[in-house]
Order: sequence, then C-alpha cells, then structure tokens
Amino acid sequence: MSDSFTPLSRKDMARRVAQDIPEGWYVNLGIGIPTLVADFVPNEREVIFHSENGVLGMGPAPGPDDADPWLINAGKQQVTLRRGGSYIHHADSFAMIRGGHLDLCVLGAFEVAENGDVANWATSANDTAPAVGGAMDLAAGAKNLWVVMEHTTKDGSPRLVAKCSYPLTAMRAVRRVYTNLAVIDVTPQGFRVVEMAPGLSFEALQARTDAKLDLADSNKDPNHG
Amino acid sequence: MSDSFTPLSRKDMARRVAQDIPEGWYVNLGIGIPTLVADFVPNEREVIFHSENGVLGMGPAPGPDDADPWLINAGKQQVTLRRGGSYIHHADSFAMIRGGHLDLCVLGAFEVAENGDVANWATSANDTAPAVGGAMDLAAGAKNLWVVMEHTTKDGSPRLVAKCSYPLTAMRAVRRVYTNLAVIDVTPQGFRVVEMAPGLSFEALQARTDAKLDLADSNKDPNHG
Amino acid sequence: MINKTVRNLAEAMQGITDGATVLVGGFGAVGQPDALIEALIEQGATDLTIVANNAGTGRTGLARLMELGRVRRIICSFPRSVGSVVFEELYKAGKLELEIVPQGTLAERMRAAGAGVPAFYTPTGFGTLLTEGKPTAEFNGKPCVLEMALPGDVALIQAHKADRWGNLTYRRSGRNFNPVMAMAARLTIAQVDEIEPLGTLDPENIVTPGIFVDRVLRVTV
Amino acid sequence: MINKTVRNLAEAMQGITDGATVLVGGFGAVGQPDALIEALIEQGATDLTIVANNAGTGRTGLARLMELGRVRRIICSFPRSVGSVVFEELYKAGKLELEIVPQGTLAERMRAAGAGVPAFYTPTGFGTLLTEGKPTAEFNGKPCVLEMALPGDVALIQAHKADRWGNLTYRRSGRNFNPVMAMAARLTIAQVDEIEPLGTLDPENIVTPGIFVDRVLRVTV
Repeated sequence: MSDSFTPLSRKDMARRVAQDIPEGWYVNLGIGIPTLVADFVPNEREVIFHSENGVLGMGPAPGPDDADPWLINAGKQQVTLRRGGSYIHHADSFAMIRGGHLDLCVLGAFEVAENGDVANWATSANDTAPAVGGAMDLAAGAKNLWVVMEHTTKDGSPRLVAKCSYPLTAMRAVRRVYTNLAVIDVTPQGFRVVEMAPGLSFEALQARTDAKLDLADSNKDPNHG
Repeated sequence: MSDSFTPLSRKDMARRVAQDIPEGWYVNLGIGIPTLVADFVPNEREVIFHSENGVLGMGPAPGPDDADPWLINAGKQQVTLRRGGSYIHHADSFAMIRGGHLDLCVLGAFEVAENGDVANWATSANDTAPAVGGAMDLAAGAKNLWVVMEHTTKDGSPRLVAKCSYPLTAMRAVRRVYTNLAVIDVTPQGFRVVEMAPGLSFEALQARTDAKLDLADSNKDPNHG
Repeated sequence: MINKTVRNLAEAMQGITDGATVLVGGFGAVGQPDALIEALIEQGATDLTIVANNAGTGRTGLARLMELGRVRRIICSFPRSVGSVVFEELYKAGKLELEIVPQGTLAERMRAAGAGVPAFYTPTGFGTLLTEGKPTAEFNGKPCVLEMALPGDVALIQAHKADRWGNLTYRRSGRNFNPVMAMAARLTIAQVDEIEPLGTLDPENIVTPGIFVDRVLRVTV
Repeated sequence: MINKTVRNLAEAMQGITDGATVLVGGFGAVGQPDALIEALIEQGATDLTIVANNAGTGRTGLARLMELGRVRRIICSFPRSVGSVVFEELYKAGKLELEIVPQGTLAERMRAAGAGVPAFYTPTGFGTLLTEGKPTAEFNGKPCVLEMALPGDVALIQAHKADRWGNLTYRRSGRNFNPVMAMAARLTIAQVDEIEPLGTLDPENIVTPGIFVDRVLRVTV
C-alpha cells in the first residue's frame, strides 16, 4: 500500500463531474465547486443549465461587453443566456425542480451518509439562522443528485459517513459522490467505489472514510489486489 | 293585490345585472343570460371580463373583419380582446378564479336556497354524466356570486327554495339573485327582496317562491303597505 | 446537438403503450392537437385513460378513438356537450368509465403533478357529489377537500411556434390546457404550426420552456 | 376609466397598516423594489412580517427597516449572506423572529395563496429541522409534509413595463419572486421602469396580468 497518490484539485473535481453529464440533460449546479462544472462541459455538447432564480439555458460569465446586471445566477454572479434559453418566475422555476424535470442537480455538502442522506446547509442544530436557499428543493426534486466535495474536512475527519451528524438537507437523496479522492456511488448496499485518484489504494481510501466502502466489480482488478 | 305586473325579459334581466357592476371590477359571466350582461355594460365603463379558457379583458363578438378562430370564450363563441387584455393558460386562469381575484361571477342556476346554496350543473343525482365545467370553481372562488335566472320553472315551480333539491354546485355561495320578477339578496337571515318587477306585489312574489322572503327596509314603503 | 423535432406522426407516437394515461390539450377546437389524436388512432395503443376538458364531439378525433373501443376511462370537466354522441352511447352502454372533475381542479391537479405537489386542498366542490368520499379539512373556517395530482404518461398538445429545444409559444386562447399538460406528463408531444431556428423565439416570451417538451412536430393545416 | 398608476411614493404606500405581512420581491439586488422599500421606511408602519428571499444586506433597504425596529418577524430562505449584519445583530439579540423556508416551498406557498390552495403536500424538507412538527403523509411511497399557503397583506414588487390596468412585464432574471408575490397579496404595489399606453404591451407577453396588481408607480433610477 503506497501513499504516493494525487488528490484532485477543485477544478479537476469539476472536470470529472462534467465528464459524466450527457448531452441534452437539464442540470442545476449549486454554489462552490458545482458552479465550476459548467466550465468543463464543451460548448458543442448541449447541456441546459438551470438557475433557480428563473433562468433556463444559462451560459458562462459575460465578457465586458455583454454584461447585464439583470441577468444573474443563484449565486448572484452575472451570467449570460444561451440561444434557446428562457426566463421564468420563481414558482415555475421551482416547479421544474420539484416536479422532477431536472435530470441532475450537483450540490456541495458537509456530509453524505451511506443511505444517501445529505447534510449541506447547517453545521449544527444550534446554528439557529442557517441559510437553506433552494438546497432542500433541489435535493428532493432532481432526478439525480450528485454531491461534489472534499473527501475529508480540513482536519481530516471523513465526510462520507455511516450516519450524518449535521442537520439533514434531504433523506436518501444522493446517487453519486465526487470527491478529491474518488467517485463513489450510493447503492442500496451502501457506498461503492467507482474510481479512485491515481495511486490511491482502496485501503487508504477506506481509512479516510467513516462508512464501509465496497469496490465496484469493474474496479476490483486494476486498483486492488 | 294586483296581477298586472310585467316580468323582465332575458335582455332586461341582463341589463339589470349590468347596472350593478362598477367600473374596474373583474367579472366572469356564465353561459346563457349571464353572457348577455356584457352587452349592457357601456364601453366607457371599464369592466374587465374574464373567460376561464384563458382570456382576461374579453371584448364583444367580432365583426366579420376581425374574427379570429383562435379567440373564443368559455361558451366556445368567437370573441375579441380589448386593449389591455391578456392571455393566460388554464392553471393561471383558474388561479384567478380560485384565488379570489375575481370581483364577481354571474351564473345561471336551477335553484338557489335561502342559505346561499346553489345548484346549477346537474338536474338530478341520477344524471350520471352531467357537465360541470368551471361552475364549481367559480361558485367557490369569486368574491361575489350573483345568480340570474327565471323566478320559476316553466311549469311554475319556485327556483328560490328553502333547500335545494338538485345536486349542489357550491354551499353558501350566492350573494344576490336576479330573476324576471325581483332582485333578492341572500343574507344571514335568508332572502331579502331589494326590488320587484313593476306592478308586482310582495304577496304575489312570495306566492311564487318556496322560501320565506323578507323585504329590505328601503323597499317596504313604496311597494308594500 | 439537442433536436426534439421528429420527422413524422409515426415517430411522434413511438412508445405510447397500452394502458397509458394520455392528456389531450385544447378547449373545444381551439388548441386541440388534431393531427396527434389522429396519429394515436393509427398507432393502436388501447385501454387508454384520456384526460381532456371535453369528451369529444362528432365521430372523429377523440370520439373516434372512443368509438374504436380504445378508451377505458375518461377524466374531464364537460363530457356532455353538443355532438358528444359517441361518449353518450358508450357511457350509457357501460363501456366507458367517467370521472368528472371541476375544470379548475382538473387544471390544478395537472399543474400539481408538474410541480411535484402530490396532493392539495381546495374549497372547490366541497359538499357536492363530485367530492364524495374525499378527505376533508377546514382552513380559516373554509371546508376543503383533498385533491390528488393528476400526472400523465403522455401529453398531446398543440402550440404555435417551437424550436429544436422544444420551447413553445401559443396563439391567443390556444394556450388553455396545453402548457399545464406539458408540465404534467412524462412524455410531451407537441404539434406546432412553425419550427423556428434556435434563438429566434424571444426568451422573455416563451410560454412553455423546452424542459417540459420531448417531441415537436410541425403540422401544416 | 381604470387607472392604477399612482403619482408618488406616499400615495403608493397608503393603507399599509401596523402588523401587516409584506411580501418583498427580488433576488439579491435584481428585481428588488428599492424605492418602495425606502417609501415603506418613510411611511412608518411597524410590527411588520417581511417575506423575502433574503434578510437584507448592508444598512439600507430591508436592513434599515429592520434596524429601525419595524420588523417583528422575517420569513425567508436565505437569511445569512455576505453583509447581512443587521439581521445577525437583531437575531442574536432576540429582537427578530425568524422562519426559514426552503426557497421552492416559499415560492409555492405564495403561489398557493394566490391560487386559492390553502395547503399542499411536498416532499421538500421531509425529515429535516425545517419541517419539524408539521403534519406528514405518504404519497406513492414518498413521505411528504403539509405546507400552508402564505398570503400577504401587501406585496412590494419591481417590474419593467406597466400600463394603467396594471399589466406587467419583467426584465431577464428580474422576474424571480415578483409575479408570484403579485398573486399572493391583497394589495400589490409595483415599482416599474416604464408606463406604456394601454394596448401597447403585447397581450401574448404580459407576465403579470393587471388583475394581480393594485398600484403602479414609475420610478426613474
């Protein structure tokens, strides 16, 4: 077992998520690393990005000439609209989310549990004024919920856990987790490792994870003896 | 007690209703006599007519030159749109009705009870395939529900009753009834006569009515000893 | 490249299965997807539940589909109207199930399905034959009934202009149930007058965004 | 002649009473009715419940209204953000009641109020702190909570163009909560960029029909 592995950078994590988004999907990206994902979807692969403040078909940040203060995303950054995009009001925008019309939502999180529970909005039940925004709607409503986050906290505590310790955003919602160390599916049997950072051993990954990991069959040979 | 009175014609009933609609009201008119009401609102008194199939600000029937098959009312007759009108879809149109945004709905009916119950969609509980359309939504949703109908059936049976015998459209919904014989308010104490056809005595009106009538104070002297 | 336009009516009908719930747009003749209804007759799916405002008139369109014995159940607000002869024959003969729903409740039940609301309360219909047996509750002194979302497997709708992303605009009172049904079905198929290049429809004026639309077919009348 | 335009901010604020629930449109700075919020500060109503996506930033606008002690309760989805200093001070000092609502539930609760739906079920928030104590029910295997309509006494909104009937259009992402709040309040007051002659706005492209709007004021920025 070697420790000479290369964790993914934030950009690499975003790039890795982008790789898995097929053309034609309607996708909402949360604040933070998820927002970076759009930059790694090549323009010729048409993916339609949704922003909960009423933008469908969002494009990248504007250049100095096409900036419009009336066009922002949910993170309140200026964005653009692609050809074919449209504007809707908040109830219609959340009807898209809550009605199961989004193929995918990518969120950041504090913790994901092996049953798919996710905690991403409040760091403790004593945090009495946390800001939830649209996270609960997105987590409960999208056809697929993927989480992208660092595999552990700054002090090394695992974020993939047997049971969430932080207040939940949604129960049994996450399908897949992208971390700086691995890509992990949430299955009825728990976490299943799909992919690991180059040079990382399964044992080293398990050591950084609270919940029990399983290896996907396709992964068992190349990375693991 | 004299019997030499003049019942109102259908047009006169519509004209009488129109007289009571103030400028600025949002109004839905049911099929039949209610539809005629619009013809008696003078053009300079701006009343905004709503049709449940998604037209707000409906104007009169088109002339031969401005007929458009894409613009119909809920009775499926061709209509026009006034300046300031707009088109909405069915859920938004009924949000206007059900959300209490219409000032007035005028419906035809089979029966109105003294507690405001109204029956206007099915002639018996054995009529297994009656057509309700938007009547129940309108009756439950509008700020004011007025009924316009003949005072009695063709064979002389009263339509203003102590208790409806036909299946209900809505409970305790009607505020006012316009008939060919009288204008009658529905109050917490029951029917109160506001106005009678010229020459009609209170006794003659009561004789044609199943429920007990009361005379509005303002009416007691002129028409009734 | 996303391209929701299909080449012909047969392609538009692909995958509609026996037993499907089919939402059919239009109010009277206005905004009714006539070509798609004809195509559904051709396509052959049977044992259908049809959701529409009316129950068909004459012997074509929805009435024809019913007459062919392909409709098990109809959910509508206004079944009996001038010319609804097929409906009346079949219903009288016990060959058609009928659920009458107040028109606004019908629209709201589909909107709820599209918006992820499984059930909602409404005062409409309380105390009437149409809500017998439904759960009730009182809110602010107003008695209400609980109504369920009404999702479709398929929606057949009519619109004016479309683009290859499935964005739609309508014409005058041609909207009616169409935008609501587009939201409420898993497979939404739109018959349109024109297909415009992407980016031509004004983003401020798109009534049904393409996220609610799966297939678009230009039909020349 | 119907004329919903008012001449000045004071007239726009008439009749807003102490204890009112005030819906305030906008998402961040976009579509926020800044002039109306300033006018509400001037007008003096107090003991207010404010419904908005955010809880104000800096020391102007909503934050100023709160700092003046005029807000008893705030209902929002995202209270704590960069610059929400006044909110944090008051909340910490126990001088402000807070109800946090998931953003989509917030929008849907107001839409419900506008559409005559007193309560509805949603899976959003089930099993979380934000729905503790709410009635629950399961639909198609999905656990849901019952959420109540959220009506306003007043809505302060921002729009782009208006006419004297109160019809409104918006600009890009400036719609956000504004059309929903317009439906949900008994008294809806719109601050707009332009007032056009009646009949100038295309009837196909009116986003908020005037039936939802009571007063319109042109504000030049």
